[in-house]
Amino acid sequence: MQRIGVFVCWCGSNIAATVDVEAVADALSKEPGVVFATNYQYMCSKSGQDMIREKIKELGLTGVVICSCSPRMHEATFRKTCESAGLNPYMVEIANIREQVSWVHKDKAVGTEKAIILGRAAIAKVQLNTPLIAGQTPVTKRALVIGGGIAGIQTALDIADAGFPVDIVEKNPTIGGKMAQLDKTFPTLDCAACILTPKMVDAGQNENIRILSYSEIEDVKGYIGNFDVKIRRKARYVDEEKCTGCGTCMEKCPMKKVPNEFNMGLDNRTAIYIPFAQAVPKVATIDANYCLKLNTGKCGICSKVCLADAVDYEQKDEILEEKYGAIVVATGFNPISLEKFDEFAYSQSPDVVSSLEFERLMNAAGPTGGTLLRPSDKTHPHTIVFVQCVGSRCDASAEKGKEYCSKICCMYTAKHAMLTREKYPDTEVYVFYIDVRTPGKGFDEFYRRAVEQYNVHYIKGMVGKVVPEGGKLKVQASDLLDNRQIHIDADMVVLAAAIEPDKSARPLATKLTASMDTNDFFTEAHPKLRPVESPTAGIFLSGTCQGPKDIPETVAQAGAAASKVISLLVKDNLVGNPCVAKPDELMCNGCSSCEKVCPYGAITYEDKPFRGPNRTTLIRRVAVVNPAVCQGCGACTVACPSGAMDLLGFSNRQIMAEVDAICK
Amino acid sequence: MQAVIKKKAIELLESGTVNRVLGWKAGEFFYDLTPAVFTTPEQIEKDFVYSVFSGANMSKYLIDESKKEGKVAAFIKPCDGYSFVQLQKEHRIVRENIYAVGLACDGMCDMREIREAGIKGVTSVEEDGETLKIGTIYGEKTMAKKDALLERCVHCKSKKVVDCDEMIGENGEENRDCGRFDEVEKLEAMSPDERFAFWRSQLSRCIRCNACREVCPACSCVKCVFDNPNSGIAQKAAASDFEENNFHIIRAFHVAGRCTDCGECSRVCPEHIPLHLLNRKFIKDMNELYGFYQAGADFESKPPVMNYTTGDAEPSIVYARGGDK
Amino acid sequence: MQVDKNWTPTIVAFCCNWCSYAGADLSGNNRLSYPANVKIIRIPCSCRLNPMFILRAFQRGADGVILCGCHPGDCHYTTGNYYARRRMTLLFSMLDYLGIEKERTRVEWVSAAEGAKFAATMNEFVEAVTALGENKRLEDFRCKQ
Amino acid sequence: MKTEDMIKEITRISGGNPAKCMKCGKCSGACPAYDEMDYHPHQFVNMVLDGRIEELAGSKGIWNCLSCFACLERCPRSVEPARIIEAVRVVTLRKAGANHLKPDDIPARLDDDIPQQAITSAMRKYAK
Amino acid sequence: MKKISKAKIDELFKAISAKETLYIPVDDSEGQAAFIPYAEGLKMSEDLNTVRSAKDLFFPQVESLVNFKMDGKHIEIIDAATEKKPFVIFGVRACDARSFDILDRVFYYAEPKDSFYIERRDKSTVVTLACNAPEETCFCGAFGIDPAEPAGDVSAWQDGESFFFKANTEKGEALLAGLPLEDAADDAADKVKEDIRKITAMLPLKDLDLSKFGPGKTQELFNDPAWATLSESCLGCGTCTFVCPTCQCFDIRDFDGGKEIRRYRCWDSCMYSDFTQMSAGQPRPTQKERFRQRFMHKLVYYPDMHEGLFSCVGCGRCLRKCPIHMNIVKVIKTIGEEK
Repeated sequence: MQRIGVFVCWCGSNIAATVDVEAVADALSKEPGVVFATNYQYMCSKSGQDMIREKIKELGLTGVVICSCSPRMHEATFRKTCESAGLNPYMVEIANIREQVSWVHKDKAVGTEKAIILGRAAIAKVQLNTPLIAGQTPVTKRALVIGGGIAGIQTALDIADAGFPVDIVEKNPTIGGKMAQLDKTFPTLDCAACILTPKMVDAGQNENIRILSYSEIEDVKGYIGNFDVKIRRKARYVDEEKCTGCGTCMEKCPMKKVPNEFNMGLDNRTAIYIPFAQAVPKVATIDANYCLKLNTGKCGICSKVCLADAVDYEQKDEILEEKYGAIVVATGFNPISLEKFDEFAYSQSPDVVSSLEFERLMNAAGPTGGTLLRPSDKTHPHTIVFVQCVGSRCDASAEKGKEYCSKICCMYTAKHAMLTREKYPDTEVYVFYIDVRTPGKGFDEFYRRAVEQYNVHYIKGMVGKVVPEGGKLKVQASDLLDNRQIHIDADMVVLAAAIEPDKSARPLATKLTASMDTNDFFTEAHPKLRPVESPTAGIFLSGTCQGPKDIPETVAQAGAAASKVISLLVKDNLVGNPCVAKPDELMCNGCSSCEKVCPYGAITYEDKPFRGPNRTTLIRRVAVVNPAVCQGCGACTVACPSGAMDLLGFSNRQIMAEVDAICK
Repeated sequence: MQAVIKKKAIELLESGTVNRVLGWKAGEFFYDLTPAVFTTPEQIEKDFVYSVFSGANMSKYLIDESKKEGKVAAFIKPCDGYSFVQLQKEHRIVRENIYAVGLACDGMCDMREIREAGIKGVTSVEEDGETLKIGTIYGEKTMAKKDALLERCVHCKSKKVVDCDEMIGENGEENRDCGRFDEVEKLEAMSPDERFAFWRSQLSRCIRCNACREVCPACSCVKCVFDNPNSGIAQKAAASDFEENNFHIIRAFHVAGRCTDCGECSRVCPEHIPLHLLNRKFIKDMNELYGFYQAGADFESKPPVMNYTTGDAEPSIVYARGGDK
Repeated sequence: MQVDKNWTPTIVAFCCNWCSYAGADLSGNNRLSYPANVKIIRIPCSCRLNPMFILRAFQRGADGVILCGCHPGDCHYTTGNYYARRRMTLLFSMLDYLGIEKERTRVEWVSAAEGAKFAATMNEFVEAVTALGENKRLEDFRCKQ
Repeated sequence: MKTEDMIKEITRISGGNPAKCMKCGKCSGACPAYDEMDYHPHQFVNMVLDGRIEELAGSKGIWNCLSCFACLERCPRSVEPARIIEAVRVVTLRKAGANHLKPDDIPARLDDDIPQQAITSAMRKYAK
Repeated sequence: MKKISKAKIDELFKAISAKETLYIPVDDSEGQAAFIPYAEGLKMSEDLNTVRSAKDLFFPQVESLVNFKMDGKHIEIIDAATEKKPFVIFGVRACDARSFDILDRVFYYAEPKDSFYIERRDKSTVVTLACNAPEETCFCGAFGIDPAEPAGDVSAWQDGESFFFKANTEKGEALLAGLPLEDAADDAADKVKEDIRKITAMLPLKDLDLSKFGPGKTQELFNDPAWATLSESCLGCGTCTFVCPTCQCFDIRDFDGGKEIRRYRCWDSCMYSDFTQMSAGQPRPTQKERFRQRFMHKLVYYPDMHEGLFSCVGCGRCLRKCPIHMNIVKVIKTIGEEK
């Protein structure tokens, strides 16, 4: 039997106010195996920890139960404490009497009783604990960044700066992401291209960075420090090494009616294309959906005009297999589809545009060369209505948009309004808002400038409908402060569409075994304390894949993710989790049930000699678990009909002992 | 049939293809055949029997037999064949050491059925077409063969031998409309109280003799969890109602997806507990929820409990289904 | 059925470490209360839940057992909850088949962000089990004295 | 009835939840009968939330609502003002003796070509 | 000799059960006979024998011995023995009646005495019933048992109309004394006995020869090579031992129910791989040794210790219930044949 010490924490009044800690310690001191039980104000404080260490040494404790906050909070702390006193850290169990007792049960008698039961369960478990020793695995000193927007670029640059090789996998032909499509950036109004393109070039030229553009993640296996990733390099039908990016092919390509996604479909491009002038890598790509040669076999002009002989119609998708120690997700966002908001006539009139389309219409490199013209008749608009919160802040049951605030729309709308008024002072600009949200350095000042200096009409209210009529857009809206309904004949309407995670994020999350929230944003390991890490070890988050963000926030998070990656990659070895599956080879019958459910391929089989009856030797097929690969999920333990497979730290008997203690 | 099989067995021995033959040995009566290993043609001539009472599924014996020196000949009936393949999938038997002879089969008889028909003191049985002529110490009786069939033969799911080196008789086909789930459906249609009463009346008779487990080809564990003192649930007797339920639920769960529905558990139960109804419930659920699956029908497929699709039914489907009348 | 007014059910909640245990913690953080009858056992993943544990809980006098895990597709170990989903579906169906009240067993997917759902689920489950009364069909009389 | 109970009753009948309103005004922006009303859709919601139900019930606005459901359709928060307005109307109608139309008067007014819903709706609104 | 008309048997059962618990063989839903307490409406099974033997009533499969009440670190020991009530078993066959003698020698007379068993034996009255229709699996004759003349406190016979009773002991006399029975001639059952003996003369196993077995045969039979071949088919289940009226091995186990630990005994089976397992290992490592143990015990070891009395009564249950039809008759016929 173990010699167990029980330490009940008050957590100040957090626990002590609703749990009689003294009674808990007293009751638990009577449990078999318990040689010491006490209570203290803050077990996690230095003096609390000192007390634990002292008692371990003084009483020769072989097990420790701490009744305190959630093990997710301080299990690691107390394990370290005990380890420093010479006790194996896995001889510690936590009874969660704060989150699961004092914070949820107001009645002190009820809370105390439950705390005692949880304490008993922990004691019952410790009785069966065995010292566990963690294994070590080496770290592959290379990082993978998925997504080549500003987030991915910044993360890659920072990791590369620390001297570690980084691969950026970007699904589009060029890195740059959404930021490359923007015109100016708030609140300083500097040009997006001017600040982004140097970074793209840096990334392209950094010897530690390899850009795998036009590529996607096919499969991810392994675990922190040792990921095996398969990357699909989609056929771009152009040899990246040979292409000089001269653009001759684009000039000659006869297929010129391909909607230009870089310009949000507002104009067309050719079938062989470089998305934009500053693309990195500046390499042409053939759009297989439109290329005449690839679809009909006739044409081949680009190949003929290419002086570098870079065009290769026979190119196939390739699968690249690489090893990484860390993976950063930077998959970014997209504006939502506006099809469910037809009251704004988005599909009825080309003059109703989304903000990102408006961004392109204002951009000097955009379809209109930077002159603001109505898409329908290419005339200059004189009245523009901006509608905020389109698809953001919706009720879930409305099933139209997103529940969250998209965060960036207020600011970019102010920017759009301001820029419009600056360039075209003869244009009347109306902004319909629900709230103007400007928390950020210089943000509210920026918004006030739009109102005060640029005379943008901010109207508290919402547009109810937009009807295209006689070349105008009849906007019907409410002005809540005036308590009247207003009607505006507008030339253009700009919708601040909500943003959502890129569609590729959900399948990627499954491959990475990283968790996501209901909106498909990646979940962070801790919302406050570990905002750039995924709960899955070795997976890090950068940019809007984690939640809506503006550029400065994205860059900050990108740097943070990079620093986390670096602190992982500088390690030569990682100490593993010793709570792994362990087969009892005397019981194992080698049926392969466990292998079939192992998501990590951690289980193999071996033919082993065993002593049989009457001095015979039997060769039996038995399961072998690789503890470095096993992540300790326990799927195999249930699949095993013999009960031969067990999970260290969460063994069948330990869990049953907890059940018994709780149901007693 | 017996003559052909004996001839084949002797031929295999004499040609040196195998050095022993696994078969059925004559007993005191015509019906009490015992699985046995024959090593000489003389033994086969004398004691080898194949009759309507050769129902025992002998594939489990191959676990040990296939690990011995030399090749063993085994006669595989269609239902044994599924266990034979399933055991190969589980790496329990060494296929190279077995010469498998598939047998076409049209049903095996059960002494229990004959006795329950009120025929006592049976001393002989003769097959006369569809009728059994039964000699007893109390005079001669007759019985239709179909009424004396084993439960699993009444609802024969397949007459196909999945894997063998040669066939005696013509290989048959699967029959998915064999009605083997009718009894399960009947139970499902009852109210929970009725079902509980039914199973209590059945399982309360369990004497935990382990016959169901020991005969089961899927129960091939080195040591069963119920025998393993370290498992935390070891029990030698069903000392409470719970333990009766527990043993049978866990056993059914452990063989779920691997159980070929050979029906041996029900055949051997000395208390005549319809244990196959537990296994069939799992099979029926798996078929309905995850698509048809027959354990041992092939060498590749994964049992449904070791597989998944992202669109699987939620456990709450159970609340919506059946039994709330 | 005669119901003892003072009787409250014993509920064992198996929570996966990554989502549901964190969800339970979150409901604590947010002070969302649920009945004290609910006692949580932490398991690494919903796929760690052996049917034996559920039966064991009922044997020892639990009146309801609930498994909470990550939402399908969100499993920390990729596939664990998919297996758990099949296993539990089959097990619950079997318990139902044996005439054991199916309402005593439940699976809920609770993410780390769903503290409110955790509390609501537990409130609802306790209510449902309380309505059912004591677990008589799977208890072991030897554990009651 | 107490104000609190009135709010609950309106909420119950409408099936919506006025507390979900984020005061965006899209309902009023969408309303085709806005100018016919003394109180407007977004105000209805707020008034219910505030407990000013008597005042609302006595207003002309609730009877001028066309029940066109534009506000319900467009509301991003699923508050669905049209249902709330309908609930206020229903509560008003259910008050004993305040019926806008006596049952005996109905048959004479029926016209085969009018859709059932329109009859009900029109009687509630105009038959005083 | 006393008698009662068959039509009135329920009255008899009622009269007995009014005073004491009465066990009679009754068919369950699956047609399986078992001794259960009589209650109105229950009909006596017409099967020759119950699936499990009558020994269950004296030596139940599971029996609590002692309980330990746990309270924190404190343990209280509670005797689990409860006072048994007097009871009557009706319809015990001659074979099972003999099994009581065999069990008595182990539990009743030999040291240490089994107080649970003794109390039940003392408080029971056994009413046996002659076998009108023996079956092919019966071989009680090989052990000198006459199914026409069953032992017990009261012996009973039946013909088409009546049951006949004869008390053999004081307990039997006392039982019959208070019952609504008519007097019958002492030879009233002779016709029945004669009929039975005619049938037993026809039984296929009537000439089973036990001369190879008995006291002092250990050396001769222990290393017979046939043990290996016979045991090869044995699955290692416990069916034969659990339906056997004379198997008497038990295991003692603890069950920790949380509030209380129960120490109970339950039947064990020498066919099980963990039978008499010790920390050093298993004295009978393979099924061959375990299989041999069972039959050597019945046919050699027990007779060695009990004046040549075989520990088998020829009830034939194992012949019917063995999943693979390996049984004591095959053993008797095979072992000791090859010299």
